[in-house]
Amino acid sequence: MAFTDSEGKSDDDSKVSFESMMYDALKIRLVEEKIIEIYHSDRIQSPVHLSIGQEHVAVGVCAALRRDDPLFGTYRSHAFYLAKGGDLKRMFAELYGKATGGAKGKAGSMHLSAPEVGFMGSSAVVASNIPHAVGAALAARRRGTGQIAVAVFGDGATEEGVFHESINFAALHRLPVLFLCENNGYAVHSPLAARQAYRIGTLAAAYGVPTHSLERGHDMMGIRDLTAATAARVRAGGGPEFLEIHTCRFREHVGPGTDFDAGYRDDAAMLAWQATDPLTVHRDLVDRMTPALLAEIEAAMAFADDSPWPGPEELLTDVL
Amino acid sequence: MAFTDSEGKSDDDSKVSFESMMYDALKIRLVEEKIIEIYHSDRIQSPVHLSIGQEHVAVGVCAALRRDDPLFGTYRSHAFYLAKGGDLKRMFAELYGKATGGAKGKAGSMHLSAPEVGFMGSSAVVASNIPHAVGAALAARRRGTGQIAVAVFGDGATEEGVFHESINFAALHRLPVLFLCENNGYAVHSPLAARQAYRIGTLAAAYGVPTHSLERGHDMMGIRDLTAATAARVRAGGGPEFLEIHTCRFREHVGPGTDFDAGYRDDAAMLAWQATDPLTVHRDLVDRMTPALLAEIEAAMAFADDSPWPGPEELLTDVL
Amino acid sequence: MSSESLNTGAMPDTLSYGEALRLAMRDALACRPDTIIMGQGVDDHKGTFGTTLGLAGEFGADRVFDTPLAEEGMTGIAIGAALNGLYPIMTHIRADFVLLAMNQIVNLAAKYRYMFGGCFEVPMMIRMVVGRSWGQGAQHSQSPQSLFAHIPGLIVVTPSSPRAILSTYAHAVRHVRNPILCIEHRLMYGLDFHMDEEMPADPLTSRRIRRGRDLTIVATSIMTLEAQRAARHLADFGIEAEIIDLHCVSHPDHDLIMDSVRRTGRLLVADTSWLPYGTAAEICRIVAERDPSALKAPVATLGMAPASCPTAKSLEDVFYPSLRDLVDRAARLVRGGNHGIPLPDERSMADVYKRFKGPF
Amino acid sequence: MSSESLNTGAMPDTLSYGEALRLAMRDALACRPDTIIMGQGVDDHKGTFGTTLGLAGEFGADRVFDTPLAEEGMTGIAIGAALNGLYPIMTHIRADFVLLAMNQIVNLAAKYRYMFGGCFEVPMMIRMVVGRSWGQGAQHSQSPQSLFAHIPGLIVVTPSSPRAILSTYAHAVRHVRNPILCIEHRLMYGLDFHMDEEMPADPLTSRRIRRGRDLTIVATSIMTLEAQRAARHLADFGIEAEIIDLHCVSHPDHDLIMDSVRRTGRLLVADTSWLPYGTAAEICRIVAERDPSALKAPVATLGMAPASCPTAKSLEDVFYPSLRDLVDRAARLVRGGNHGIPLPDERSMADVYKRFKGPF
Ligand SMILES: Cc1ncc(C[n+]2csc(CCOP(=O)(O)OP(=O)(O)O)c2C)c(N)n1
Ligand SMILES: Cc1ncc(C[n+]2csc(CCOP(=O)(O)OP(=O)(O)O)c2C)c(N)n1
Ligand SMILES: [Mg+2]
Ligand SMILES: [Mg+2]
Repeated sequence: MAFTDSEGKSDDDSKVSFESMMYDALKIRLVEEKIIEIYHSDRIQSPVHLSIGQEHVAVGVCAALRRDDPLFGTYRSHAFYLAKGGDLKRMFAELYGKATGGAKGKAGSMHLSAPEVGFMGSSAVVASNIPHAVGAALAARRRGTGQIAVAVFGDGATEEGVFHESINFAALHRLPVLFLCENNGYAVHSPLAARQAYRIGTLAAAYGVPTHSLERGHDMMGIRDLTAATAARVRAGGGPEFLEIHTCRFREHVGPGTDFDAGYRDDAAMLAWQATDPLTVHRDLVDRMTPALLAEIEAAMAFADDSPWPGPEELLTDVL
Repeated sequence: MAFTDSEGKSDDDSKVSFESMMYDALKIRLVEEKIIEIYHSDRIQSPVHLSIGQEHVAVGVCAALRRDDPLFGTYRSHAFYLAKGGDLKRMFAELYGKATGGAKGKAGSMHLSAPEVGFMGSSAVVASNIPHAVGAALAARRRGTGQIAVAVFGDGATEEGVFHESINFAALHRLPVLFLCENNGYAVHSPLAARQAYRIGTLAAAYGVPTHSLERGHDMMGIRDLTAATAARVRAGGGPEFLEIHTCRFREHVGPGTDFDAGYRDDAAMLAWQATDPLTVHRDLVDRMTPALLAEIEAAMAFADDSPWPGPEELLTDVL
Repeated sequence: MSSESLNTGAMPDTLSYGEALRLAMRDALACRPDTIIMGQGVDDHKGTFGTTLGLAGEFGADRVFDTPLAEEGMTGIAIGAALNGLYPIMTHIRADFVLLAMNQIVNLAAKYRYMFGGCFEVPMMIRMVVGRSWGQGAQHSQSPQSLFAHIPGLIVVTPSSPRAILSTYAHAVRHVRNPILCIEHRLMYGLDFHMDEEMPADPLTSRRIRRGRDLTIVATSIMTLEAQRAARHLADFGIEAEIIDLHCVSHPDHDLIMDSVRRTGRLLVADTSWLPYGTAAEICRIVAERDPSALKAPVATLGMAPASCPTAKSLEDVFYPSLRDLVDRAARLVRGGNHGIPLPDERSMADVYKRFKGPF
Repeated sequence: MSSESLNTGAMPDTLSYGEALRLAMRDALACRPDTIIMGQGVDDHKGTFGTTLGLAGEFGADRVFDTPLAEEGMTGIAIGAALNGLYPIMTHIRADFVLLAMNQIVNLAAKYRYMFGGCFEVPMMIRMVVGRSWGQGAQHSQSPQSLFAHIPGLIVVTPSSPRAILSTYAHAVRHVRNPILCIEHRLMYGLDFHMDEEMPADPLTSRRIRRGRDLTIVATSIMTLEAQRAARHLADFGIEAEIIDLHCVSHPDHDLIMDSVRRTGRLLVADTSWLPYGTAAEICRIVAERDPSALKAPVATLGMAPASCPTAKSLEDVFYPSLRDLVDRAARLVRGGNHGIPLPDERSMADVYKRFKGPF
């Protein structure tokens, strides 16, 4: 096995192991590849924002969180849903718009949630979930739950004013929030340079928030360890911290395809990322783990297939 | 005459003179003192946010601007309206709600405007005018007018997300904008420490915008010179710059009174400011200039008094 | 008044609108330890027009706290706090500023429960004050009930009395698991009210506050008081107006309105905002969808003139409907153009509810 | 179609909604040098669903440019640009995101002209796309016309055809000095239309697009197409529907609506948003204030169900009114419950206008 990243280093037993993280990352990858495979069948009738290439961030971060730490995601949340421990059957059912989905089919791919594992919902309005994490942290402190709250967002989200408002309040009140920016360099098709006059880390630091920037977003062990150390300080009352993790989206912004032919980016960067992607590198581990995972995925899909659609009587429930 | 500030230094003839700035500052002070004097008479039936103590910022800045440089103000804009060259008669008429006011009485104290001198309106929604200056700068560049646009706002306004969105865009496109923050240390009754985890200058600098912080907001010559140098670079295409000028509001947030008895701040800081206030220090100059100014003010008030109210036929004009 | 026993001590015979709000806030903090009050200046010496005065001292600075100027962010923070077990109450000294938080309110707070199939609830309260008179002008005077009431998932109330405040807020804090938006009216803050009013058991509905046979007036917020003044005047000339306080504008009592209109045959709607796409429109929809034949005459509607609010008093006085207008429109509705009923003199409501005079 | 000569070359016989938008954008840039188009992705290879494709290349990257994700800020920047001589066109790929800019639109853009007594004008256009079908869900499907149309100073249109787009946008860019909000519908983008429609000289009004004696259907946006489909079906069974495309929802033609209702005596309103405080309410107000006695039956209204938009197709199909619902309601209105008219089969509009299929 070729160790390309910090996974080579000796590992503390109390931590989630590299192998276990590989399992989680592979699961996400295979789930999304299955989504690509079946998308043409129209079983999933909703936009899908795939995390392929970015799974490691979710897995590394969640490996260092408590199950009850509330985490708020975006429309691109398959990875975080699963990494946080969300149920696969309910996820497929939700993607299929079935009554057995986590939200009875009302949510779909863009709005996954699994409150039982602290996955507090996903908003498809960019940056709108960031203040929710801050508020959850406020509640955590007031109620003495010992939770830290996590806001997950992309590089583009930092352009929205609400990011600024949220981080200021969190810093001012030293709230237990972990700001987690997945910087994949693009918002839809726009590169950072077309949108930001600032460096994300510098901006966060201007609020007095310790910021950590990690270039190698495929390094799950590194992400896990950085998150664990950071989370410990945040949990201990040290105030919010900011993690920027560079990563790469292998697929188009939304939908099952690739779009390197579109001209807004070429595939060179992506190929470089792929070369260090543990899911490419550790073929043996991947091969070993794949069959069981595929079986689990097939079972989840079968569950979703067999599940009923929500009936019209569901239309007006959950409003008030 | 005791020169307390940089007004002692030799003055370039092409610049607005200290005496002329004293005249403008005194005019604003006397106008606002007159407003206090008559407020009980209910001739002004609207909230007034006085600039007393802060006039020097407006005067110093406007002394270094072109008449056609668009400037966007706030509800606290008596000083900037006059410093930019707005007409006093029309101002009093506007405060009185008369048809001869700059906005036919529809605007009142919170929404002064004088487009003929580049005073582009005042918004009473905190921070909402900041993007307007950025947009005006975009237009100036595209139309080749040579203008620079000025956003005037308080320390509190930097907390609003739109400030962040505006400065990012201005910096990204290197637009000719001067961001001017009048830091009086309070938003209504809240001190900076209750609101901001950041230092304003540091935050602005995070966008790559050159920032200048001036502690002595009573130093009109210093403000004028700093603004002139800054404006020249901005006008030459160097991109936006940010001025933070510390100052002190002597009166309550809104209304004609003082409120040092309220407990949210004591008057020590204010007294220190007053001791260096050119309008206190240069008594002789003030005494010399006062009579003519008072006459001008009386005339403006008489004009306003004699002017008609806008009639009901004005109610539905200017909508579409 | 609902059966809740408020943590407010013995109730006096009269109470001002502002004092009622303070009692309601105090009760909210006292009745559950997870209530927090957040807003600009809630802990300062003015205390949100007195309504949060002393509460930070009594309940702790971690439960009643000032916020930065960041309406969208703070609303999102309140949502997050609600999702993790708190009951946040947010305050805005003007409803106009709530437009900065429209995204969080409409796209998030209103939808969180439904969008996730009932996995989450967002119990929270957003209080906002409608400004009027003393030159509030275009940006300090709006009354946005229709913008919110259009959105499923939100509850919107426009309380018109201390009784309505006490019962509604107490009920909301204890039982409502959705965001409730309370649109309070600045001109009423200083007014004293008798406390003998009846409130329905569930205060999230409309209620009849006067019986009459000749016409139905449906009113919101302070227009309820105006309607009562108009009704007293009209009664002197033999016209009996029935008045319905719409109160819960997002969930008005359709039956109550329809029954009344069926009896009187005449309908006047008096709202605090603009007419198009507003409350007047919604009430007309209710009647037109149910039984427009109940109407013996076209519906009369009164609201702000179709312009932004001007600052000059001479314009503001015609921008808002006056008591005169209300009486005239009601009398015309019942007796036609030559109704012969003398119109009361006051030009402006602000002059009547005189306790409010600047600066803010 | 207005008499403007668009900078668009010869007009083909048929045109898609999306192509018309692109022609309108091209015309706006060509007809005045101060027009700019700003929005997320306007210069990318998708070009705002094709409607801005190639324009940055043709007119320059300084006139057609991408923006950061900052709806409130960019709207304010557009306002500032308009105040200093430009004509900005902003785009939003979903109307839901415009809620982030509500403050700038309602408190500033709508008010700048009036608030300053006519000193300033804010000529600008805000385009926004209403999403529907393919699991858009709660946050990508809203149709906020009533929120904007409630506010004086704003002009709001919901174009339902290429003709309407071309004439309205050309007119706005050339003659309108207020902000205009254009609410476009995603499901129509790929549809081809014949170009033989008549447009009034001033396109900022409503227009009758079908004559009929039995009922009046007032519709907005894509519901206009549905109304036409329903009318064709009803005609086979002897019911003739008159259809009014409301189009300029902020300034509908009251006379046109009233005249029609007086003739038909029956009114059905079909809107793309929720009914309470929406377009349906506003049309009911117009009729109820003018002459409710013209109605021979209660008004029928069709819009989104009172919930957030669910993602599951089985729920979305019942969330929106179907052609079936429309036909049934219209037939009931004219002939009563036992109308005996067979209902068409399609369950969902999205299935009919099939050209739209994900991912977005
Ligand atoms: C407020 C808002 N504006 C615009 C959009 C459209 N949109 C959806 S995803 C996206 C890009 C976000 O980029 P980033 O935050 O970097 O996240 P990524 O998609 O790269 O994970 C945009 C602009 C939106 N959903 N919400
Ligand atoms: C968006 C918004 N929120 C709140 C208010 C109420 N308000 C008016 S002035 C003010 C304080 C602003 O402070 P700052 O920006 O420092 O300006 P200053 O008054 O000190 O000149 C506040 C909170 C408002 N007008 N607009
Ligand atoms: Mg990104
Ligand atoms: Mg201040």
